[in-house]
Amino acid sequence: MITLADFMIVSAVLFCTGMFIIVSKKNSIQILIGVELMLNAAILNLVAFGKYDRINNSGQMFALFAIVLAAATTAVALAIILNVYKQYKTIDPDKIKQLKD
Amino acid sequence: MNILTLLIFTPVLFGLIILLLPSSIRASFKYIALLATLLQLGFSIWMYLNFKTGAAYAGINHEEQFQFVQKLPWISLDLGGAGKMQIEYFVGIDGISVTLLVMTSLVLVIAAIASWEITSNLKGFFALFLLLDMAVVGVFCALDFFLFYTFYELMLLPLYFLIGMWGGARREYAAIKFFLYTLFGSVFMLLVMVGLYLSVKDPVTGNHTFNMVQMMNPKNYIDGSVFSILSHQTILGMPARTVGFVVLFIAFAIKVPVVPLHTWLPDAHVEAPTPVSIILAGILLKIGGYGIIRICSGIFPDVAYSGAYWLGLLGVISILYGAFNALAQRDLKRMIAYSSVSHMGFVLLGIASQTAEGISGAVLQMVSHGFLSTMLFFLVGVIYNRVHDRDIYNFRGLGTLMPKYTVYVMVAFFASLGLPGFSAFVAEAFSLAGAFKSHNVNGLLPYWMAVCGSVGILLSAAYFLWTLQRMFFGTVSLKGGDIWKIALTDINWRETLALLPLALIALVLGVMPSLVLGKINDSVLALVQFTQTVFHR
Amino acid sequence: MSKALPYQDIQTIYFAIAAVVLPFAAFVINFLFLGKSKLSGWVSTLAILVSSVLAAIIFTRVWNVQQIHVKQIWFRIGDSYLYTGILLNNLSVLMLGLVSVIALPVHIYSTAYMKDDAGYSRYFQYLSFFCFSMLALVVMDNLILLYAFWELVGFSSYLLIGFWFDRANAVQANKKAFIINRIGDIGLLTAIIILFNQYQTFDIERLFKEGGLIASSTIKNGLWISADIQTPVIWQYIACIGIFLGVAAKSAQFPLHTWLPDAMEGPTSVSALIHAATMVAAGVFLLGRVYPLFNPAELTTLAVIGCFTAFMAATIALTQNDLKRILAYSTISQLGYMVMAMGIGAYATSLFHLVTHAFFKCLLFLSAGIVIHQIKHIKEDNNLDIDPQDIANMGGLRKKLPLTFIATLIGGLALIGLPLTSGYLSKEGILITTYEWAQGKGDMMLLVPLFAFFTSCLTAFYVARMLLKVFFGDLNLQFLNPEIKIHIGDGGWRYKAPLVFLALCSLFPFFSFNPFLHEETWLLYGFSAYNSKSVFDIMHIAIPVLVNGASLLIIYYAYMIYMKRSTIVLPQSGLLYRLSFNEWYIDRFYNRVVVKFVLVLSDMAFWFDRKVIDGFVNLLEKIGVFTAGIASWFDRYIVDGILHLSAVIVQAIGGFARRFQNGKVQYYLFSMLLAVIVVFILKILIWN
Amino acid sequence: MSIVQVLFYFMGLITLASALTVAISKNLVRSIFMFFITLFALAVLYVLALADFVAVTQIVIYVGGILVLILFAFMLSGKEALAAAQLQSNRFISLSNLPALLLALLFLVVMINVIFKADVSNLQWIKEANGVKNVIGSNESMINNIGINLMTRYLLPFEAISVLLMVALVGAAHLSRREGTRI
Amino acid sequence: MKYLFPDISNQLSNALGSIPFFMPEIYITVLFVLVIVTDLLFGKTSARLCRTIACAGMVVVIFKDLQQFEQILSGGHFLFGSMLLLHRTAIVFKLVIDLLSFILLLYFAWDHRLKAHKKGLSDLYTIVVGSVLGLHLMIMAVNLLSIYLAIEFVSLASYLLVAYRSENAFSTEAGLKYVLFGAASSAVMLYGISLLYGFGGTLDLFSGHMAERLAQVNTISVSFAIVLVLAGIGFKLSFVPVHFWVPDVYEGAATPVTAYLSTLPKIAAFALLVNFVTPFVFYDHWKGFDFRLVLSAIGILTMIAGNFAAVLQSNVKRMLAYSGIGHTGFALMALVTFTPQGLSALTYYLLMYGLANIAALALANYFENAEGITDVRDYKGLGFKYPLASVCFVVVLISLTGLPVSAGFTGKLFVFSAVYSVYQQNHDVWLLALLITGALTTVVSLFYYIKVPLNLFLKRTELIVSENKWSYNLVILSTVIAIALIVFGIFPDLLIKYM
Repeated sequence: MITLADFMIVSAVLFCTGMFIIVSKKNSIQILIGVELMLNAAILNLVAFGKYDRINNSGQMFALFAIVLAAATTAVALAIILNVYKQYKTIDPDKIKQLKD
Repeated sequence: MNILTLLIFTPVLFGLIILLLPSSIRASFKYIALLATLLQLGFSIWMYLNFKTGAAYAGINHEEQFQFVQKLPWISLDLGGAGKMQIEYFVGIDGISVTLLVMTSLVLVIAAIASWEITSNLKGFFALFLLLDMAVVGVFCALDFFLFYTFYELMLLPLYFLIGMWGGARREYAAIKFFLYTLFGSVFMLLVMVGLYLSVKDPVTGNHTFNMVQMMNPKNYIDGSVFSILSHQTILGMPARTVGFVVLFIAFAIKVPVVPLHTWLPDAHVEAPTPVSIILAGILLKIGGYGIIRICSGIFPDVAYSGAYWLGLLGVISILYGAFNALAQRDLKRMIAYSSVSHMGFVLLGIASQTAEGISGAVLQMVSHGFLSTMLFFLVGVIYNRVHDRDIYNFRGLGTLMPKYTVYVMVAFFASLGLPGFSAFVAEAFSLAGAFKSHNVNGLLPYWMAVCGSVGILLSAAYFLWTLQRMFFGTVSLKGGDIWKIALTDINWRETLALLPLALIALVLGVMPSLVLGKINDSVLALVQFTQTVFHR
Repeated sequence: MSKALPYQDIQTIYFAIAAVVLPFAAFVINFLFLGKSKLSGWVSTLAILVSSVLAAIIFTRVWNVQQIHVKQIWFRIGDSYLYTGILLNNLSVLMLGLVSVIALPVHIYSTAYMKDDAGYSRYFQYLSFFCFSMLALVVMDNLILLYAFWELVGFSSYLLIGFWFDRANAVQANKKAFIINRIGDIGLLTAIIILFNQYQTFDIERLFKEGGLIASSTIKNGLWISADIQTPVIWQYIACIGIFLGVAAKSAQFPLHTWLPDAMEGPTSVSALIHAATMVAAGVFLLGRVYPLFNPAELTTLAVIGCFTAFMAATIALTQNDLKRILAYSTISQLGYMVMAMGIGAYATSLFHLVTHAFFKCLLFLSAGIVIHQIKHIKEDNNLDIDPQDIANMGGLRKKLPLTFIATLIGGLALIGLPLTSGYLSKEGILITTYEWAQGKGDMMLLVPLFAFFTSCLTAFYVARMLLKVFFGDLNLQFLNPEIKIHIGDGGWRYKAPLVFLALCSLFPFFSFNPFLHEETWLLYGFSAYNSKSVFDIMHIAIPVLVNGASLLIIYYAYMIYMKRSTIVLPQSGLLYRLSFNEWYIDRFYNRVVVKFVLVLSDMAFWFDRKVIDGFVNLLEKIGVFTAGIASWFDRYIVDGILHLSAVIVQAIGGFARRFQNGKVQYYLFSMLLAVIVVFILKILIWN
Repeated sequence: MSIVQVLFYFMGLITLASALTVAISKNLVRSIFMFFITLFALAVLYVLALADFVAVTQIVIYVGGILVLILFAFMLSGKEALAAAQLQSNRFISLSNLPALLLALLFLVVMINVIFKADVSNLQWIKEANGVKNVIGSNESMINNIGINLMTRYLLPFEAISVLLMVALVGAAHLSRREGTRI
Repeated sequence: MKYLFPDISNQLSNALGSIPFFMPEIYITVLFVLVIVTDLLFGKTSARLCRTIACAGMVVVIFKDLQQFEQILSGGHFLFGSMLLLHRTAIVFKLVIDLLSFILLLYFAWDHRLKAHKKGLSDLYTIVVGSVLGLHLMIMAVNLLSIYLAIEFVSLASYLLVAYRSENAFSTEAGLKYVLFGAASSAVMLYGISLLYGFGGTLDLFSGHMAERLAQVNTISVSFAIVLVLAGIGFKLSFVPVHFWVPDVYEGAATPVTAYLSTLPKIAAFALLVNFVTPFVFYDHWKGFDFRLVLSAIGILTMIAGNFAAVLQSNVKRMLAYSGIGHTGFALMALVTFTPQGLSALTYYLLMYGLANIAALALANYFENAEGITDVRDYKGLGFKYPLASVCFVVVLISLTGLPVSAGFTGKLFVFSAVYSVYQQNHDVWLLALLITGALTTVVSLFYYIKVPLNLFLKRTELIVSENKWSYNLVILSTVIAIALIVFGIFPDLLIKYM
């Protein structure tokens, strides 16, 4: 039997990996991938708990919606990244810093 | 139409007219403004003449004893569990306000006359001037704390712009300093005001109320509320009522100004144009004193009683400190500004004594200083307009060049330094007498405070006489040479028109202080009695 | 009027009011209508003439007859009422008469003396205003109004000293006079407030009459007890000190006497009226008014100070070369006598000396005025660069100004106190009483009569010196520049008549028909209540003889020095000489120490204001900006703050902070996440 | 240890390993492909959590949609981006990454703590769910269930997300199209 | 599957029954479709038409909102199986949102720079109208799913709006930062939600199980989940410490978009936060995560950080961005009262903040249009050149500062009195700290607000020779708002009694 804690630990590690990626990588697309990892960690949690919610099916439904939303967000984000690339010829967020204090 | 309402809102009406008139007839704006202030003066004199005196009209903590009252519901909100919020348009006057109102109206007329010197952007100036006019008059009439606060804050902005746009070289600095200082005081006043409002219930309607008169009655406080007298609540470990008093006092002390909260004043005065200096010194400082009398000691008499020593101490420090500073100045306007600090110290000392003599003296001092500082600043304005210089060292022997002007200067100076025959003498003498008496009557102030206060009178002689000697006497010698000599013409009829009434009033009040005292006596006695009996022992 | 009075008394009161108000009316008329007119002098003179007639009538009605006191409510403050009223008793009618009678000749004299001055009208405005204040001062029935006019007297004196306001010295002098007077005023005001606090009234009669409030209050166990108030006794002392300060300032007692010599910058006629005869006497008058307040110890102090002042001023007068300054110091000296007399309880004698002194000192000043005026003529006629008041330039004027000479001589002799003059009567009275008073009070106290006696000798010397230098010998000016033209004379009747009048008043018959016994002076009987009863003994003969003998010797001695110039030469460089010539350095001390101190103090206050208080505000502002900086720093470098805690990764932070510069989104993310987790951890830690 | 458990641990390991490779990899293309593996492994984990439909959706949308989109974007952003990606520092534990690593570790520690503190296996609602048999059986398909729920209980989100996708479509199209041209 | 059947009809009738209560949102959806169709049909020239339709539609929506008041006389309604909660406050919030979005829809085209955007504005209107639906959902959401969905909805629209001017580097940069930050925080939030779901076993906040079950779980664990969720909500609210994106994004976005960002999502997020905390705060046995403490602390920090940081700014938009952060902190003060009075003060305050902020940005926009300046130091002496606009600016800033007589002041007063009355009952020192900080930061806020009138009027004009590119519309808009602010300042009960 797979315990819930197992799922959660996997998801926690995944979440932290994603977090590491978003703060350390120097490429907007990689950051996006990091975000996706974090989202997937959350989805894994939802799915794991969803097992005990047969009637409402909340966990799995939420997971579905989350996946769709992630897709939409990614699409928009990529469109923006491409625009940034057009303007700055780079997608390194560190180099895109005209707006600052 | 209620006369007070008329008094308050007449200027705004004229202000709107000025705003709507085309700028092409800007030359007439000053006449419109003057007309507005004259009209106001007429109203206030009518009120003064029709003001009834006697113990039945003492005011202070009896709502029915106020006169010319108008009370309209303004903001009334049902707040569910927290009861109803009751804010009223509630104006009315008692003895203390009526004299200050007449003084204010007259000073405003003088300020309007002094506005002749303004040449740029007349529409804006007079619109702001009249807005300020409304606010200051409103402050003296309001009996609803919310209304009071609204008028109180409403003064800030016009003044900011009046100083900032028409002021001298360092006007921005002065304007901001003034603004921040006073805002600092008033923002915290807002907190106390809200606290009071939530602590007090109108006995008739059972709602929370901003009515200041109700706030003076200990029975109206809800049990267990923050400012309730019986429940001894604390805020951050300090007694709540003390905190409330201190906060309010700081707000008003900034206006008065009391050392060490005074540093905005010299800057603001020096940089402000003459009419604004006049309003600042003549009226605004009195709002501080009025607030301390009506609100600080009216609503927190117990704290005013226990803290009287510190109030008196601050008063004495202000007197001496202001005088010493005035002695060190070489800018005429700055010197007068510091002299205001010194003179207003007497007000604080008188109030702190909590004796009839002291408080009457304080009110009289406010009225008297209102006229005298107006006169002084007007006089500085005269010379500044002619040569755009105010440095005492740059003039000598003006007495020969401008004899009539010198006469007025001497009248103003000697009146200010407390020469008998002028109003300041009676006021200062009785502030001191009150301060001295307080030890025996209520044991609040030690004797030495009165003695130290009288040293302030001595010092005021020193700086005024020094200035007279340095600037007006001796052989003519001016920094600007012959150009100045030509520019420094004696005062014209318009200036005389402004100065003569002031000089006469200073004299008349000195000979017949009953003109003021007759109106305030009942209120002052009621206040003294109220503060001594209602809240303690 | 408060209560029904007999018709005649009401009339008297109206007369008194008229006597006081007339000069004021003259002032107003002059001020408003007679700005440039020469008529103004006569308006003022007329006013004072009527005043003096009225004063004389009042005097006859009140003197030793009755006391009239009326009062009316002035205003109410709180629940206490303030009254204004008139109190006519022996003291006030005496002063009323004295002031108006002295003022009249001065007015007449002034119309001539000031006729060429541009400020003629202004002068008479001031003069009338002064007369008004002074007359009002003496008749007022309560302390607060007394104080008011007390200060107005000072104010008019200020105006008159600075009459020539374009002269720097005059302006300096009037400022000094006013400020020193202000010191006294403050003392007086404090004293009045203390009395008000103690007795709840300002009414002089209620306070000081026999069996009045003062008399019925006691000092016990360090408490000053009156009907309903008890205060520590120190406040009684302070009240006395306050009153003494007032007296000292007005009557030029040590240490507040320095303004009087400087006040001579005003016109000489002004000096005659104000700074010799009337205003300076106001202090003594005040002492007379509040006399019951003082207890014996305080009176003794008063006597000592008076004696010291008299002595000091006399020594200074010895070496002065300015004619008016000599007279000024002599005035101080005589005022010292009066105060001393008050102190020793010779109330009546003191007032008697006040009156006699008023006449002869006024006479002396008016004469001096003529002398100076004439010297000035010489100066202007010949374009000389000299000080017209310097007695070194004078001499031999006896023949040119005969009337003036005689007047001065009478005045001088009265000042010395030689028999047949009024001065003899009053001065001997003081000296005798002083001696009697000192007996039985220990040896120390004998110093007082001794010094008084010595002062008298000094007086003889400097008066003789002055007279000799001015009127005897030859005109020094002519001696130095032989070719100068001299056309001088006593002047018209407006000069002469006042001199004659005053000279007559300075002789004995005006006061007593017995030229040698002061006890028989009518004036003394007016104040019998206060006067110490003295037994007529040998000393009453011995002291006058001794004093006058000494005086005559000294006059001879002076004659030898200044006329013969042969026998004795006085040292001109000794310590004593310098002390005297520099007026005991008191003024310099004030300038160097007191004034400097105040100025430094005020500069310090201003410095404090700018640097500390404003600095504090600026500091707050800086703190504000700094806090703002922190906030934005917190925004930017939040990591630093927290990561610095762990020393292990200090190195990393440098590179890290460099990487995560402004405007980097990852930096923001990092900050956010870190903040979230740190806040969480902190919360957990606090929680448990 | 059942076969399911072994599979779970194995797939969990693969998921985490591939995710870490994504994090470590200096090569962008490689990291994208490792991400691909992660997603697949996750899908298996979903299946193990008895969420078959979610797993399918994961593969269809993530792998088929998002990943392809990312690849396209990556291609479109050209060689410079590729070159820049290559230039990243070679070491995983470089000083510059240290704070990020510490942050992640900090989070991990806290989260592990949270998970164990919560004692998820003994949560009350899970016990209740076990009690009323509100647990998905290992042989049940949830597809029907999801379908019904989507049209009843989750009708609102379902409809709302359509508007959302429309907005995203309009916006993304607007951003990506060239100036002056229409779709 | 079978066990679901009995419930289906129930569920369906619930959904159908909810529709009457869902009319405004349906109208918005219809409006959205209309705008999108117009956009497609008329192509590039459609912007004007789209705008007209959108504005007209918003009026209808507002009308529909008003109608809802009658529907909830008997109390709140759960819609769509507890996905949404329609209650009085929600309607008020929706009205505020719709009113402000109406103003914004008018405003977008008045920015010269946005108008010059080559790809046209019609897509913008589509996105905005769509986002209003998201905002409505956000206001009413009481289910973790609907909360997440609504937040994502609004975020997505916001990303698009920020990055809308794709040819502008600033705009895209801001978009990038916003989207990365937003995606990350939504991931964090989702993780928090997943934990909440895991610990509580339900997505429905108001079901009664949620708080009860969470109360039994270890508080540290629950707190962690709540903190993560709050971080996500805070991203929309822009409170400390999730405010980092605000200044950059506000500065980079087109000014009307800044106006949008600084008001609508923020106001809606407040409604969301209220809904989120309500079940926990009012659950009697709730222990552990102290919402009042945490939100108070956040409020204090936010006020301080926002206001103090704003002092250093000279770019008007950046300054307003920081000040917006400060205002969030202040509004949080009203929220932590958790009383109806506090709630009405909150709505009033937010409406006044929204109006004033839109007007302030519109005026900043006006000067940007007219003189091409964004730095407050360049405003020198313009007060005499553009008197009406400058006076309006002053009035608006007075209101933002909270001085009488302005609506900002009454708003502040209501907030203070709400907090005070709670303080009076429980003597919570945090509330006192909030009050003091609120007062103190008001003074601080003057430091930067005053810069505008200072430069406009007090600094002497350096003769700027440039033609006047008048944009009357903006002045009219801000004048109307300024007058409204003054009127509501004098007669606040015209409005507050409905709040």
